[in-house]
Amino acid sequence: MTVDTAVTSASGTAADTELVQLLTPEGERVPHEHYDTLIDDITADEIRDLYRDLTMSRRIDSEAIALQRQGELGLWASLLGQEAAQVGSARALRPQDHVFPTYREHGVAWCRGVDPAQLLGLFRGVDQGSWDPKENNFHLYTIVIGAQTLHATGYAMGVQRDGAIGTGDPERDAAVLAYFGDGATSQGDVNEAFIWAGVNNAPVVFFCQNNQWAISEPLERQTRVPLYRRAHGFGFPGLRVDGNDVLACLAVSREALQRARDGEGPSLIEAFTYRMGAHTTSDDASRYRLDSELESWRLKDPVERVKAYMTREKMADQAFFDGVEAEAEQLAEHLRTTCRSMPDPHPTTIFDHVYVDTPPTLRAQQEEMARYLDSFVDEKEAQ
Amino acid sequence: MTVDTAVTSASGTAADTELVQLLTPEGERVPHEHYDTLIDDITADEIRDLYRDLTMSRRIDSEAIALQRQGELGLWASLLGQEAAQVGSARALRPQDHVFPTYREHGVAWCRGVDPAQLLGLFRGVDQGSWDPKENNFHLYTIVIGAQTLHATGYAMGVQRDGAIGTGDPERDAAVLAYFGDGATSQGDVNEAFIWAGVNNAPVVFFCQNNQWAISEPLERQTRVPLYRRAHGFGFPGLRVDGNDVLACLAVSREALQRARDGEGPSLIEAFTYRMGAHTTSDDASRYRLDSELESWRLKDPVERVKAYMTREKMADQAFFDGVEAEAEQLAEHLRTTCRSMPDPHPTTIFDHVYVDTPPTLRAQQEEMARYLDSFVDEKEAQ
Amino acid sequence: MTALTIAKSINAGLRRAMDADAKVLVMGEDVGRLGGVFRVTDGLQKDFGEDRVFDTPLAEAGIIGTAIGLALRGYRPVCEIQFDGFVFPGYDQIVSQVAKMHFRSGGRLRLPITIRIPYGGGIGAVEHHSESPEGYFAHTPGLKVVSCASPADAYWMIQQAIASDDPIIFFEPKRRYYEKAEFDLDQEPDLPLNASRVVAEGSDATLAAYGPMVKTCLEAATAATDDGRSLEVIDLRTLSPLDLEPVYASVRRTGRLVVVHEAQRTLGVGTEVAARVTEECFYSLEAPVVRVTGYDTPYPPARVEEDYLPDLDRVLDGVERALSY
Amino acid sequence: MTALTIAKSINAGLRRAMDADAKVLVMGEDVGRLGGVFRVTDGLQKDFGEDRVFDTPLAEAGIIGTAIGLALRGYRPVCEIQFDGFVFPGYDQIVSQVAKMHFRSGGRLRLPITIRIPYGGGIGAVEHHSESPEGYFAHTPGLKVVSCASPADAYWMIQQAIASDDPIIFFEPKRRYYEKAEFDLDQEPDLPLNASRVVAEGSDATLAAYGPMVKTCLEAATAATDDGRSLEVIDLRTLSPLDLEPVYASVRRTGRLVVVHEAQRTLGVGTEVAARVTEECFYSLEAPVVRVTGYDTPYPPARVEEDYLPDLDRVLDGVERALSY
Ligand SMILES: Cc1ncc(C[n+]2csc(CCOP(=O)(O)OP(=O)(O)O)c2C)c(N)n1
Ligand SMILES: Cc1ncc(C[n+]2csc(CCOP(=O)(O)OP(=O)(O)O)c2C)c(N)n1
Ligand SMILES: [Mg+2]
Ligand SMILES: [Mg+2]
Repeated sequence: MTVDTAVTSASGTAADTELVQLLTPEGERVPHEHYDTLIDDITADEIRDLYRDLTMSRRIDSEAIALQRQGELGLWASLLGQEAAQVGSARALRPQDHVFPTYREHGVAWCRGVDPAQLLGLFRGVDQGSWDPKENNFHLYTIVIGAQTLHATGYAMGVQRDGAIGTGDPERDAAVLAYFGDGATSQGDVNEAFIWAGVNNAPVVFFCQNNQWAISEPLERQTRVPLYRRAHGFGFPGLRVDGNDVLACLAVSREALQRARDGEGPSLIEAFTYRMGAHTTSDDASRYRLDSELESWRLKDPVERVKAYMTREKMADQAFFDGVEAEAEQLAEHLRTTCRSMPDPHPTTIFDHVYVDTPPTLRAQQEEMARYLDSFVDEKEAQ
Repeated sequence: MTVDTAVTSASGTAADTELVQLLTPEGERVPHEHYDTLIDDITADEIRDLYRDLTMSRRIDSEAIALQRQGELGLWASLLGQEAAQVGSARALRPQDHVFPTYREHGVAWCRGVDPAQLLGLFRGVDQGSWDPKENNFHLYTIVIGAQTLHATGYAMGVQRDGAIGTGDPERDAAVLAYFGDGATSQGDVNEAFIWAGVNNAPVVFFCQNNQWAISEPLERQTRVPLYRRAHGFGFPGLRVDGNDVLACLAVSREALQRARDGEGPSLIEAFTYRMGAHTTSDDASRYRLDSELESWRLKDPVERVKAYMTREKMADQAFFDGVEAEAEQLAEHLRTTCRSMPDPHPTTIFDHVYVDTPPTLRAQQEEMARYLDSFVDEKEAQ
Repeated sequence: MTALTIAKSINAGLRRAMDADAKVLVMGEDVGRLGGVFRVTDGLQKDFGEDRVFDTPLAEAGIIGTAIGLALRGYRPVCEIQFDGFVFPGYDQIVSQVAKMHFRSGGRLRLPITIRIPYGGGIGAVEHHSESPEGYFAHTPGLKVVSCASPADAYWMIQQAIASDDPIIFFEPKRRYYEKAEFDLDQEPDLPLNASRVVAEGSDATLAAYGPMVKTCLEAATAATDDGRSLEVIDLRTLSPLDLEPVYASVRRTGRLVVVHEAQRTLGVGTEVAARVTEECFYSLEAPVVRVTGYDTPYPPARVEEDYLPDLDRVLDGVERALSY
Repeated sequence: MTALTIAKSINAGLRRAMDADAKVLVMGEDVGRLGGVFRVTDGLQKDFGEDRVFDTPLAEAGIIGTAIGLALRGYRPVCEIQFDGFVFPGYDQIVSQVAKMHFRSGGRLRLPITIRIPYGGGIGAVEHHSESPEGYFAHTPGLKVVSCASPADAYWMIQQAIASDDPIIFFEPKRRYYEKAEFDLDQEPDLPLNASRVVAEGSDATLAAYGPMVKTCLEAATAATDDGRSLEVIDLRTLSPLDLEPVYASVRRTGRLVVVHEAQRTLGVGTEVAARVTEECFYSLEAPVVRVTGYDTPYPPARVEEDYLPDLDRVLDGVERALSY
């Protein structure tokens, strides 16, 4: 067969894979003919804000891990290493855009204005997502891998039907941003989302955080060619960006989201990044990956590189960094106190929202449970 | 976004879509630097055999339609127009290769040596596939769209594990051929099959008969870019062939199957063809498509073009054509008599093959049914 | 009064729902120009446009998954699954997303989605085209599952389903699509969506059925009068939640219940009916609840389906077993 | 005698099956180097190689679908579904292909596939990680569904499942994975795969359970002796086909049955048990069969799961209800 012989490496090689990068791991700003234009309005203030977002995201994460260790949370899925991918893409959003996250987008939640303490309930086991998705246009976490990409696409089809694309009104035109991981690209649902988006030219941006691992499975178990290429076969553009470079993530996301808002259809962004921690607090990554890999990615740290950049460019002094640190500490304190004071739900509340219109048979079960629980109180009182 | 802007037509244009063709609709042999080498061993005898296969396939089809009209079959899915795609690909197979068809591959079944009368049972409603898939390495028909592509891929992974690829032994090395339609490409299963095949470099050839329609839905409802391109994003080659050109289908299938047998992995062939009939005998295509479209495809008839070629090249005379016609008539007669004499299964046989090891509870239901049926006999006898 | 078939009644109901609420969408395979393989959506695309009535790519997970997104955006999608046996590729989206989104969100999100499924056998079809998968949905908390049995119910229930803020799995008795009856299109329905109904009164035994088997049971009841048997027939209409009060009341009088469905017996909806009726009417029951159902095999080839499916005789046989226990 | 946990017993059983038959494969997400998230496949890839124990791409339809192909080629795949709630993307391949291939082929094709599913709650997990979907499979003709409750059964049943020429859905009680017991690895099992077993004898009432609830019922039986109650406990082991002869025999003596499972009540496996026992033991039953189960809600957040799940007290409460009916 003569056509496009397969590249047999999922990471690709320098020759065939353009990685959009605007900030080197050392914090040097690399010029880019095209993408520079997408961020040339960014002020030093905004760079500082990005740094703050990155730091706060990381602090949310480390505090949650600590809370898990202390037994306050049952589980936590760490975003460590993926801060730039999340903050860069999320800061490209407008308020009217809608986000469909996985279970790891704590940094995106932060940028959307969700109180990070609200993220904890799900991991503590007191709820399954306590924030109002409509308040910040940030949907609930989705745990079934890939399912949310179809929801995002359908939502985008709704945006289309509402006439909220291509009007040129910056406060009206809306895009949808769907997050998912490298592992998720293997799910039928995700590929069907690509198909629906392509066929309908839906205003959705697929943002794949390729953190190189799906629990213990390296990228090679999901694909033998770079993931961003998947898009072309479905009829829309795809590209790979340095997922540890917040500026590059911001630039490519701005472009893709604007494309969507303008009615030009979907795109796929593969943010090439790394899961620095274990899959979740239940996982033991030492069973399947080498420390050396982690070490090499430590040198590409997404927060450090912005700090280096800012220092190099004299955008911030120690007082600024200390200020952010102090703010992060405050946030951590907020998380600790809020988390510890989260009450367990009353058992009979599990019947309240199975349906909007609760059937009598289910009410009867609720009463059955209530009577049963009361019988212990009675017993106790009797003693 | 700068990368690969989408082509927004599912059919593609001449410029961007190479269609492999070796025989024009008028029956002229067009030379092709590469693909000629794949069929240069074909003798006039073999061309005559291909013509015979095409004619027999068409005759099976027309007879089955007639049997359906007479009430002997409940349904029939016509292959009319797709004979070349089926015969060309199937004749590229070796005996040890394995085929996973949809419900329309009657021409492939013919080429594999399945008695065409055996295809009728399913459509008559007396069985769900009565041939032995192991006998001719031709799996049962699969009705759930796309499901068989995963079976094919798994089977190919088994071939790999058996060491039956890449040995160079032409009687040992085996490939798997999976058929599916244009509509099927939207199913998650088919895309997962692409992923598994890519990741495992499995010896499977995906043969998509793009007949332009999925029941009433034109290709544009499944994709906005040519389907063969899908393969590249999954890391293997894909190409489009003139699906009404038996020689071209043979050539590209030979190459792809040999690639698989050699251990070089999967490929996707998009056979660009046309469903000349309704979706099935239950369908009324006049509700959704124009006669003019059908007319334009009639000029590309896959059987006529081989006949024209043979006549032009003096490979066959009228006696030959009459002979094939007579043989086809005999086959039709065989179909008619076999079909009409196919007995209904005895009702209690439905319990026999639910399990290899039938549980007593199910045997009890079988006895319950038998007793119940007997009660009518008793009643009758009592009268 | 208008005489309509069940298929046409659903069409009319869809039409009325779309007229009443611009957020109602119809989506699925071949629902557009073709009007669906059973023509239930006939003419809707022409009248309401391609934005509101649209052919989707061929994938059921995609249909349900994008309907969820549309619902989250404020639409009320009506999804057609072409045949019963093809709902399973969309099953994950139904049981893990559609059924749970309201619960997951603590009541904040609603998914007013109607999933229409033509179901059941008796039409001489090939594999996967004659199944009765309602049990798989009735076992799933968060879904409401209904089935209509008459043109009037078809007309009203589809509108009630679309108006419901809970997701509804709407099972349509495909072999009864072309049965016709007169009813008044404007007379408001006498029952809410999730309620069962006595469709024939009787005193010797109770028959409970839904969808395609309601007619079979009514015929059985008529036939039984020849033998001097008076059978009460209840159309369950709602399979989840079940509304068994009318069944309890009936069984307390008759002492005998035969529950009838096409689906396989084990863990079919009739099993739940049997268990609950036994719990509620233990001392009234003169015999165990009899289940007259499909057998525990895959749906068989068409030429034996008449023996697989309950028919008038098998229903009466069940009644005899209940009466002679 | 060796003391092993349930998890280690399954591991040992897999190992023995792989030793005995080179066609046995282990496949799924993270089953290779990681040894599965519960370490049930720990060390197998190291010992049997990457061709026989392999990590698949992340998609359950793909896992089941390719396992079908491998089985058609002569292999005996053992698929791991990582958690109960993630089986649904593979559901279509299971119910429409795995369950029906043998039937479809008129007995010519066999699919000796074992699908392992760690299931059930009580481990404080997030959504989709604590469900009990066995009812969805027990309702499906063509599948055999089993669940083990002890290390010895875990060890033998997994081997019997792999040796079976019928597809087996193998439910593993994940919250009991680390419970240990002594047994003799070489003593042949006393029961075939699809058989239930009396695990404690008693005379006042019968408890029927499976998987994680067997232990709960045994504890309840022990606790009940304090009140002078003698409870018989039956481990069903096989959920489809059900083997209820031991239950019938027991109920004929005790007159009372409490069936216990974690899954939601409506159309849970206990419903079928209740219906059949009522059919078979109508005149022996002193009270309707009591179902002590999860409620008809989605599985709730972890901090309330103890109230959702049947525990010793709820089982005893069920027994009281049966006895005082
Ligand atoms: C359908 C489904 N199957 C399996 C799982 C279990 N699981 C949770 S996370 C995960 C890996 C996901 O990998 P990836 O998509 O790369 O996202 P990441 O966790 O790396 O962010 C798996 C297999 C699941 N949640 N859903
Ligand atoms: C999962 C599933 N959904 C729906 C159907 C109903 N159906 C049968 S054939 C068909 C169209 C298939 O189109 P395509 O894949 O192009 O194959 P063709 O019939 O054109 O050969 C549909 C929707 C099905 N068989 N399976
Ligand atoms: Mg990942
Ligand atoms: Mg087609």
